[in-house]
Amino acid sequence: MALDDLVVGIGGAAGDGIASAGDTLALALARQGLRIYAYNSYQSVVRGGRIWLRMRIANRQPLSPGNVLNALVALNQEALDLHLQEIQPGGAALFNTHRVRRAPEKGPDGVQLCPIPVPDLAPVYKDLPVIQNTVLIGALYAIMGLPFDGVESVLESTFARKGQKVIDMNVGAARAGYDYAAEHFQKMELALKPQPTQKRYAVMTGNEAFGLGAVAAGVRMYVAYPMTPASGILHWMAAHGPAVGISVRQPEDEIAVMNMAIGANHAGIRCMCGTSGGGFALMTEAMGMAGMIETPVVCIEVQRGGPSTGLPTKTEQGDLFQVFGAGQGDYPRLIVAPTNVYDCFETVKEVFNLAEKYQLPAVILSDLLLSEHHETVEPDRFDFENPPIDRGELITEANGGDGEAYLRYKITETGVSPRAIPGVPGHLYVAPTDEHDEDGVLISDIYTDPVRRKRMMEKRMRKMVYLKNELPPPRLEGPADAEVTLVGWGSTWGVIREAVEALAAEGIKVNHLQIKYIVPFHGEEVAQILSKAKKIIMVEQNFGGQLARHLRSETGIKADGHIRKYDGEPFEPKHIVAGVKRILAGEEELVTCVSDEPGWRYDHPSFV
Amino acid sequence: MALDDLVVGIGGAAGDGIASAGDTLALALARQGLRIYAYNSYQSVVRGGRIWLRMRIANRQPLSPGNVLNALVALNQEALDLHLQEIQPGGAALFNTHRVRRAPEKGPDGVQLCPIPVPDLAPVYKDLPVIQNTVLIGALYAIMGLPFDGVESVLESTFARKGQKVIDMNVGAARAGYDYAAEHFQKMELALKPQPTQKRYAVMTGNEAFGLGAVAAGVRMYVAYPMTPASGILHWMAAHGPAVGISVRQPEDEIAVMNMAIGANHAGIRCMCGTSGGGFALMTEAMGMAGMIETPVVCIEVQRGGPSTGLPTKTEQGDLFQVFGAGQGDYPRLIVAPTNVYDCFETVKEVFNLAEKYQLPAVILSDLLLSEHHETVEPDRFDFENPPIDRGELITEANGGDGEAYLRYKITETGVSPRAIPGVPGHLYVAPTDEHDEDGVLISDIYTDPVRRKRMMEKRMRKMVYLKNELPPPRLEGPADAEVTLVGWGSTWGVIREAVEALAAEGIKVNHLQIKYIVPFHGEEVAQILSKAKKIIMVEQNFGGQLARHLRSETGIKADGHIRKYDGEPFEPKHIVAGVKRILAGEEELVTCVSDEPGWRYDHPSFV
Amino acid sequence: MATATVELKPKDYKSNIPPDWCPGCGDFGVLNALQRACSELKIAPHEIVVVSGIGCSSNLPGFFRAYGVHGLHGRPIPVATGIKLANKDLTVIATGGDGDGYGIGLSHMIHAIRRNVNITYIVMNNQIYGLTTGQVSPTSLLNMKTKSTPKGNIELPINPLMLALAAGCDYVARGFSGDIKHLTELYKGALQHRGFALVDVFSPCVTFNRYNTYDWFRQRIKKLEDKGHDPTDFVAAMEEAKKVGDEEVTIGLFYRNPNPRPPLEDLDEVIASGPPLVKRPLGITNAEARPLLEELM
Amino acid sequence: MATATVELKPKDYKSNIPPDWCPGCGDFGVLNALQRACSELKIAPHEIVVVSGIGCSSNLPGFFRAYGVHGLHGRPIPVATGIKLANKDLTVIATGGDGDGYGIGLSHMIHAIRRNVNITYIVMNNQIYGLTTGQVSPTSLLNMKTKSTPKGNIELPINPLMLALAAGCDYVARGFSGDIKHLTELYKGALQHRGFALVDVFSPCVTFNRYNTYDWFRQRIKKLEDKGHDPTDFVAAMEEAKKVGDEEVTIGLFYRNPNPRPPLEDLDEVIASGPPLVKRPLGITNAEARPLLEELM
Ligand SMILES: Cc1ncc(C[n+]2csc(CCOP(=O)(O)OP(=O)(O)O)c2C)c(N)n1
Ligand SMILES: Cc1ncc(C[n+]2csc(CCOP(=O)(O)OP(=O)(O)O)c2C)c(N)n1
Ligand code: SF4
Ligand code: SF4
Ligand SMILES: [Mg+2]
Ligand SMILES: [Mg+2]
Repeated sequence: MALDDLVVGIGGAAGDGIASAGDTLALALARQGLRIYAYNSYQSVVRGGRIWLRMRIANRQPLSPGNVLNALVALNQEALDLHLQEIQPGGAALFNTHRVRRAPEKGPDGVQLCPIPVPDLAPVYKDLPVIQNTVLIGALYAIMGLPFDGVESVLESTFARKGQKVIDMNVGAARAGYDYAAEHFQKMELALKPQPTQKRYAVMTGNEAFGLGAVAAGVRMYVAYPMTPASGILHWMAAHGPAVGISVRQPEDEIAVMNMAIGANHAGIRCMCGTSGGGFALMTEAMGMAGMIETPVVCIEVQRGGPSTGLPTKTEQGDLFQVFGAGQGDYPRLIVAPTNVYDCFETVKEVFNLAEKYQLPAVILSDLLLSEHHETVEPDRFDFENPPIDRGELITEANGGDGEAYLRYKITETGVSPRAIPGVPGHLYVAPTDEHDEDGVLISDIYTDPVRRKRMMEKRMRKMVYLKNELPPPRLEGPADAEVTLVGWGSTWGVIREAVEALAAEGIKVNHLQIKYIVPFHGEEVAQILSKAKKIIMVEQNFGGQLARHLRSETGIKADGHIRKYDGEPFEPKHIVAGVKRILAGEEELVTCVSDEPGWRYDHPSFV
Repeated sequence: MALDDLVVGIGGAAGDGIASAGDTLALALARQGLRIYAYNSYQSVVRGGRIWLRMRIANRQPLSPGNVLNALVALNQEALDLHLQEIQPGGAALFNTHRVRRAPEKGPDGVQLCPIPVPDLAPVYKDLPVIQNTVLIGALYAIMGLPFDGVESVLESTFARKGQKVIDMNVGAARAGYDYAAEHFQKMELALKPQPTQKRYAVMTGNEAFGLGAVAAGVRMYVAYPMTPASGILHWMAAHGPAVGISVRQPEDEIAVMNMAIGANHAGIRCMCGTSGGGFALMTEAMGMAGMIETPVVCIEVQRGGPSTGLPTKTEQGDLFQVFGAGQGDYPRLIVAPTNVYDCFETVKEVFNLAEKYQLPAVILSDLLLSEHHETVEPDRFDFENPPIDRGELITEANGGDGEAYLRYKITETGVSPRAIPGVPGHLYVAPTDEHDEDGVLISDIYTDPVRRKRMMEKRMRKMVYLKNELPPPRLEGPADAEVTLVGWGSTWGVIREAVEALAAEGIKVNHLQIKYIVPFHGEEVAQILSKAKKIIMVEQNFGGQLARHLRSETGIKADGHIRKYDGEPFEPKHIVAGVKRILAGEEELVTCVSDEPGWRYDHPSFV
Repeated sequence: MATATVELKPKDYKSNIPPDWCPGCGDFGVLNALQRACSELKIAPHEIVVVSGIGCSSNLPGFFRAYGVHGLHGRPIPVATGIKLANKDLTVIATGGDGDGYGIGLSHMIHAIRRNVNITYIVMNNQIYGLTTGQVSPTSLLNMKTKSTPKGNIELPINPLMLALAAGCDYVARGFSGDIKHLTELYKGALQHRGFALVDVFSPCVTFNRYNTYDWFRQRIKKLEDKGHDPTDFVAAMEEAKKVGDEEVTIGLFYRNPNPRPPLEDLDEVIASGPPLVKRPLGITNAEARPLLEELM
Repeated sequence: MATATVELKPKDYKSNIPPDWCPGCGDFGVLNALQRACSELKIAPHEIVVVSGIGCSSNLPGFFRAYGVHGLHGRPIPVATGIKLANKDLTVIATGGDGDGYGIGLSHMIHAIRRNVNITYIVMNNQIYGLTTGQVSPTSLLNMKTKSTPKGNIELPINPLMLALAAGCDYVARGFSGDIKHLTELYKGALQHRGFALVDVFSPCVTFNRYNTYDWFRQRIKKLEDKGHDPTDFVAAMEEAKKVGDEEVTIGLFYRNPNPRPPLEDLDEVIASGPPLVKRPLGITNAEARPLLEELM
């Protein structure tokens, strides 16, 4: 049967240029109207070690890294040794005979071995070893049976700035690989259909979508301290921000980041910041400040494997409670976990409008999977004009006034008080982190007043009620009469959805509730939906079941089963499928998954 | 009816020396075998403003600040004006005629006005105005009908180091006040019975008890950055630590505090640190580090009014989730909220043993009320020898070994791995915040391994299971067949207990469950206890109902009612009594209390 | 820095809230001099933002009639930086105590100096933690007894002026809150300086620092102006800054770079390229944004 | 510092884990020289603790055979301080990168210096954030292009040596990882110095810093030793430290105080009064503790 959905794996070491090989491939496919989803498993090391990039290619948009391996591009001996056995029948293994000296005689049944003499095909190789990637991508393209022009056009644009010679060299290398493979190897049986070229996709990561979202939201400054996997936003911003009027600053630490972002928002611009868990730990005090002085601020927290420094280059959803509990005391806040790349873009726009309208700090909870995976998206779905920017009750100019004193923290029905920005005549006030009265005067020092304190606390927290009413409640996807309801949050939306389909194909009816809004939480609506569920199974990329706990605290609902993964590698649909079946079979209540294929494992010498 | 339980209020401004007047009074009473509970409502200002110290005096130990005011010592006009009307019939108002010029003709019905001509009684007053406190305390003593020797003995010991002249001056002033009052005013009708002097009590704060607990626990270093209301521990330690071999260091910030404490514990001593919510926010990253490298560390987090800088000198229980969510990712931790002054002492000993045994970070959650209120305690109940210090599986000397390599993070049944301290031959290892293997080698860089990662995560988290089994589950206090079960946590134990008694006196049968162990939580035991409750009412000193949320997340149990206070002043039994009645009457599900007596309120000029 | 045409008196910078400092606290002088400096420079209150941390000193914004942020302990500088970069037309003053600025917040000062953020930083240096009732501070002298060092401080006090000079600060001054006229001039220089300006002010804590009293200072203070110090001489500035301790306390303008570095707002390409960020129109059309998408296609 | 009697070779300080740095990374030289210095000083591996932060450089403890803590980004110094105060018999070395030490962790260094914590602090200064793949660092030179400053750095680089001198550091040196012999001597001096010792090491990042390469350094490096610099002359040290930039790169011992201040462990009354804290018996009897209760009675 011809495959219409295949996974290509590119394996090698850090420094082998896998990421750019992946980019070339992805873009070539996207330009031919194919859809991809790529996930790069890399390590916290700059050279050496192992990189394992998997790209799923299909006509329909894949939503996860997939379950299997169909084709392997091994950039070194080790990659071949490790992954060869994983290749499915009908697949192929490509490698450079100069890097892979100990190739087996034959591969697993039905798997074609494709040794490629890179030094012969691209003589420049001896000076420029990364050219092997170009040759192998060319060869892969031939084996996939796709027309060469996809690769050619990408190489042309990628090297445009380096001049025709470089373009020619690269296109020549790819072409040599393509021709060699076409001549020496069989094409895989694929049902991939390139689309007419007017239907082009963009290849985008979650981090890039966050950057684009910030542009759309009118962000004027991005502030961040580097931290994997949030650094991609910083890099994108540094490269693209200035051209669209966004200043990018990298302060001395995350404490400065958050305080600076608050200062900038306080002065009336939209300023965004971003970090990962360890950096966010340093921002929590200032989150509380933003809550208290009612200054909007937006931070993207891209989760990675914890605890502590943990697994810097691996994915996890382990920071829900860090963000939930950020800072001492109760204050209003917004926590949102976008569910896919489009949603990253939309969420930034949405969250800035809400943060400004309700004058509170907001955290967007992403994770390495969502932020760093690449996928094809339809560019027309990125609307920079809608929803329009809504700055809420912001006073940016003297309004003549009615002579009444300006009360920055005026008690109102909604809890929102019109916010003047510094520089506006007639609206002087101090924004204090101490408890204060409507006019901003401290009620923590000599003017202590429990009655006013209580009122101010209630004023601030009232904003949460109105904020919640504005957020769309989650919707159940899939059949109402399902046997099982899977509940996830944030980035796992795609893989759960694919698992639901796979289970349906096996005759198990499953539906799916993905939570995007963590705080405020639609407790009633969720309880309502889940009250009809026959069996609730939580799917989380963490050890403790953080959403399960949050859900229970909000609704009292205790899930019937849990599927969890905390080994750093993302869920594949098969993990969830197997987990659901085991739970349905009554074998376990808690299924923990692990990516234990040999390709993931790495032994080490002992320390002592 | 002669009162056997009365509340004396001392009101004045910051700088009037109220705290030391209170100390004198408390100690005098304690030496005569009376019991006191004193709470000082002060403001975040060094001079001026208002201080309002309430001392409850009884033969039986009072457990809360009480509900009413029986006698007032007004150190200035304002204190008299504000609090006079609160005094109960049978009470008295004492003041210095030189500070209070506009005294009313008469007080409320049944309240004796006691103007005292301090300048005449203590001529030194014009140079040393704080002597008024001594005179007034003397006078109060007379009005309470207690023998003068209590005051005398305290003044003698307080001023012992300043020489006989100063003693004589103070004793003379107090005596003059005593004699003047005895001559001019009526004694209050009290049933306070001084005890024989062999039965002496100590007057202690929670912070002092923490300090003593640290001494008992074998702490060798205390590290802290000043922050109200945790500074009392630092001050006590600085004054007393060195004499008992405790080094006291004040680093540059709380980040340094926690990292330094971890370093010191890592090197094998017991080192404690302390802070309040804002400082703890800066420690969360290092908490996760301690969890990851499995180094024990103990921090006392003394909560105050939040959010942000909030109400620096007011009490609140608002940091449960900050501590719960401290740091990214899942890691084992211990969170304990002691319930009274004795428990502060016991908790430090207990928590150090557990933190060392399970090699994890521990937080003791106190609050301003518990840490700063004074009460009489029985000194003999402070046992420095028991339970004995248990350092767990600690390797402090080369053990000859069996030649096997030392695995610092050896996977064991309990998750606990014997811990060698630096300096011991034959046990070299690196403690890394990155994920690591049993030998401490990173598995986040080139040696990535999801299977090992999973095992290491499980090893660490397994400690929580064994830890929990060691902790005593909470016990229900009071009648099993009660109409209402009150659930509180930490410092509110005393006031809830008094409310239970007051309700019983009104014929409402109530029992009481106080939670001390927040993490790990005795979910099953608590659910078991609460499953028999007719009506569950949570009592919390915060806005959001943090324990209610935690309880629900652990057990699914949703309380029937909530009594909350977040105005900065502590609960009085009457607030809880009224709250229970309103909830029972079906008037409200959530009762929020406020201390709105005129004495608490303070108006301020507008800012602009 | 925009200037107002109407006459502005020091009292126009006075809020209705009477300062809650202890009678005699040095911070009154700091406030007073700042009100004078702003009035003399005619900066309208609404064009000033005073950003503080937490401490007795950090209560200042509440008493100064202008915009203000009373932020977190140790963090006024990053907040002030954010404000200044968002609206470079504002006069931004960061302020706080010695614990706030040289203890928990030290790193922010040094980094702001090397970035040359165009703000004036005023430190009310009372060599003690005042608001928390008297613990040792990074500027407490050796052997000073405090609540946290009852037997005397054993840590070498920090030398903020030397550090600022070493970090590349183009305007470094020290004043004394007991000499308001002199202090006013230092502030004026700082406010007019385009770039980071540090004014360290000895501002006695009359309640908790019983050692460094007004008298103590008055007996020791020497003015650089009276010494013939050349404030454009970096090496001389370092030498003068190095002298601290019990003998002599030097105040005045230690250093003003005759060729000052441009401030950050002139170097950041986006901020330098037009009006203050806050005054730029928001929003982008799909057509304008299209190249960002094209690049990914 | 205890010394071992058995002979210790540099390889005895080598763990079984091969460094995961890029081939050619400067950090190899840093590690190598440290192994030599410890072997020449005969400090037994189990009496050494190497504490690092996070960064490429901070992976060093894993490759050095001794006790180690691989802590949080920017925080090696407080951890090292805690260890040293708990067990003053240990040789404690704090280490990490320029971002770690002069960026996020700067304040800890300055405060540790004024406290004179008796540790050696080695900074692998590659003028870039290596592990996070090449963003600007506080020591990146002006105009340097990095991932976060694609049009060039606009922030004045920090001068760690001047800051250390201004903070009162008694041992200030700078080495180059390309000159292991010279570096070894600087380390030996630092390890033998009782008090805080800073050794800043130019340690090229061959992957992300394409500007400050080995060649770049080799063309510019001057040794203080060859210049006749007197390391006991503070003013000369400041002058030499001030010279940085594109012309000349000075390495060597900038300053060693001929009358060094006593380290913190000698000043803290509890720590100074006996054996290391960790070796003191735990526990107190009720009788011994009684006075603490009496005081409250
Ligand atoms: C993170 C944090 N830690 C500690 C505190 C407590 N705190 C408030 S003010 C202060 C120090 C005040 O000293 P200083 O900055 O010198 O100001 P001063 O009161 O002397 O003017 C401290 C430690 C806090 N508010 N936040
Ligand atoms: C709190 C925190 N913020 C950010 C990071 C991410 N991070 C890891 S290493 C590093 C910088 C590395 O630069 P440097 O210290 O100079 O070391 P190098 O890699 O260059 O040796 C950063 C920002 C982190 N681990 N923790
Ligand atoms: S405590 Fe000291 S610094 Fe604070 S207001 Fe009083 S005198 Fe001023
Ligand atoms: S990235 Fe740079 S600093 Fe890191 S290991 Fe490679 S060369 Fe060394
Ligand atoms: Mg101070
Ligand atoms: Mg670096």
